[in-house]
Amino acid sequence: MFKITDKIITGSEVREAVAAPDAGAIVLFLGTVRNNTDGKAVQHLEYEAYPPMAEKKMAEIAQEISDKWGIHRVAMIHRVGKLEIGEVSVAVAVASPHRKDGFKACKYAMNRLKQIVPIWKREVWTDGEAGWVKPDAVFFET
Amino acid sequence: MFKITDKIITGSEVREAVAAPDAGAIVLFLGTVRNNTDGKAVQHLEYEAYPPMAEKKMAEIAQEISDKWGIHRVAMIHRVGKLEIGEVSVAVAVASPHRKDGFKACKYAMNRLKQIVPIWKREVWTDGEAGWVKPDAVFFET
Amino acid sequence: MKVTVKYFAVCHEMLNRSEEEMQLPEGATVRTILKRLEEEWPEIAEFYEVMQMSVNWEYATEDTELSEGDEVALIPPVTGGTDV
Amino acid sequence: MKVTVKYFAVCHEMLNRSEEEMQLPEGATVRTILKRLEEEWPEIAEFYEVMQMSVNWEYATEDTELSEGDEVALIPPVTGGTDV
Repeated sequence: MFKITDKIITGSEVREAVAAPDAGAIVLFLGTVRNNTDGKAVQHLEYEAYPPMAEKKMAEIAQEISDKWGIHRVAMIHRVGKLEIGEVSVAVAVASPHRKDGFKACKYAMNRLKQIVPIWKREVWTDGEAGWVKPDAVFFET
Repeated sequence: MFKITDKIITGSEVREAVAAPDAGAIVLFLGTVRNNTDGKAVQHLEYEAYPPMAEKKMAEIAQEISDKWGIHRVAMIHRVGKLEIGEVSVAVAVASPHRKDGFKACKYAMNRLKQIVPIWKREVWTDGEAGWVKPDAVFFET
Repeated sequence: MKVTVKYFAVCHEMLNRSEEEMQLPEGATVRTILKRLEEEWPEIAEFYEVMQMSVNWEYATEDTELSEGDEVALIPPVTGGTDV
Repeated sequence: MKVTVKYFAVCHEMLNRSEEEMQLPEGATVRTILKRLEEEWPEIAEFYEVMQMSVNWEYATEDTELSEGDEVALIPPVTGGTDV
């Protein structure tokens, strides 16, 4: 499952997508909306995506994981639209026979997701200002 | 939350226990019952625990994580009794400001859990035999 | 030939549209599109350095050649996943 | 003095009981209990090497001294968590 959604993410979608009777380890990562970015108070977030390309890139990351660790059960979902504090923006689940590889693969998936999956974040701060952010910086205030 | 339970574990108990508005990363590990151990077909598992000591040791692991990474939001739950294939035996959740430390801490918690938390597993195989297992070996056939 | 060009996030805001059809000469590349956008809105050029382009859902370079019906996109710096 | 001794998993099965009260002489240690169990069931001694002991929910050694009301447990090799 590689999916862009505008619905609430619970984590169970990705977990159920990777469950298998021969996989004893499931590592699940949930990214949630924090109430601040580098101390700046966040009111809410807005995510936008290029869905077909995003889902294709997610599938490519899963293929990389399969090549690297022989782990074939990876699922990723990312939400778009307006997200409130505490809501889940992204969920990645990896099921593997060994937990050590599962942790590595899940971490790898998140790192790659930030690099190559076309999804953008706009922060709306409590001071009424807003901006599109790029990794570690405000990219363009609006 | 550090808990021994005879109820089904969904993972949401530990996730909810660690959720916080300033923690953007939640790493969740679920251990599930595999249909085989080293190729030997498993019919079901039985877990037994020494609950008060197990919960005390879980809390100690969380303290170790707090000392090591400054991560204060860790939850662990382990099931006892009869577990069917695919059911969750253990869930560990870690919420942290940074995902890198969250992955490390969650992995650490699982490793320590296997070392010091008094919980025991009895495997019942499809051939009708059964045995208490110790790490990587059958410890005592019954 | 005719291609579809998509604008996301900050590009969407800058250009005030999310998508358009462009009629391009034979032999056109991604660069042809970038130049055309720059004519319309010179400030966009300063963002080219940090942006990527895609053709048919695959990252492309300015030299990537285009064909009839291609879907091209301007990809601002990706910030999906989480900051943490 | 009187202490409670708990047996889990394989120990429970070997000794056919999960818990008992033991009356011990003053100055008794964990070793006093182990020796008493060995008298009853000599085969248990071969497992002592891989087992741990606890006193009041904390890992203990054979030399740990006991007090009235202590809760002692024999802890077989721990296999919680997962094998994976």
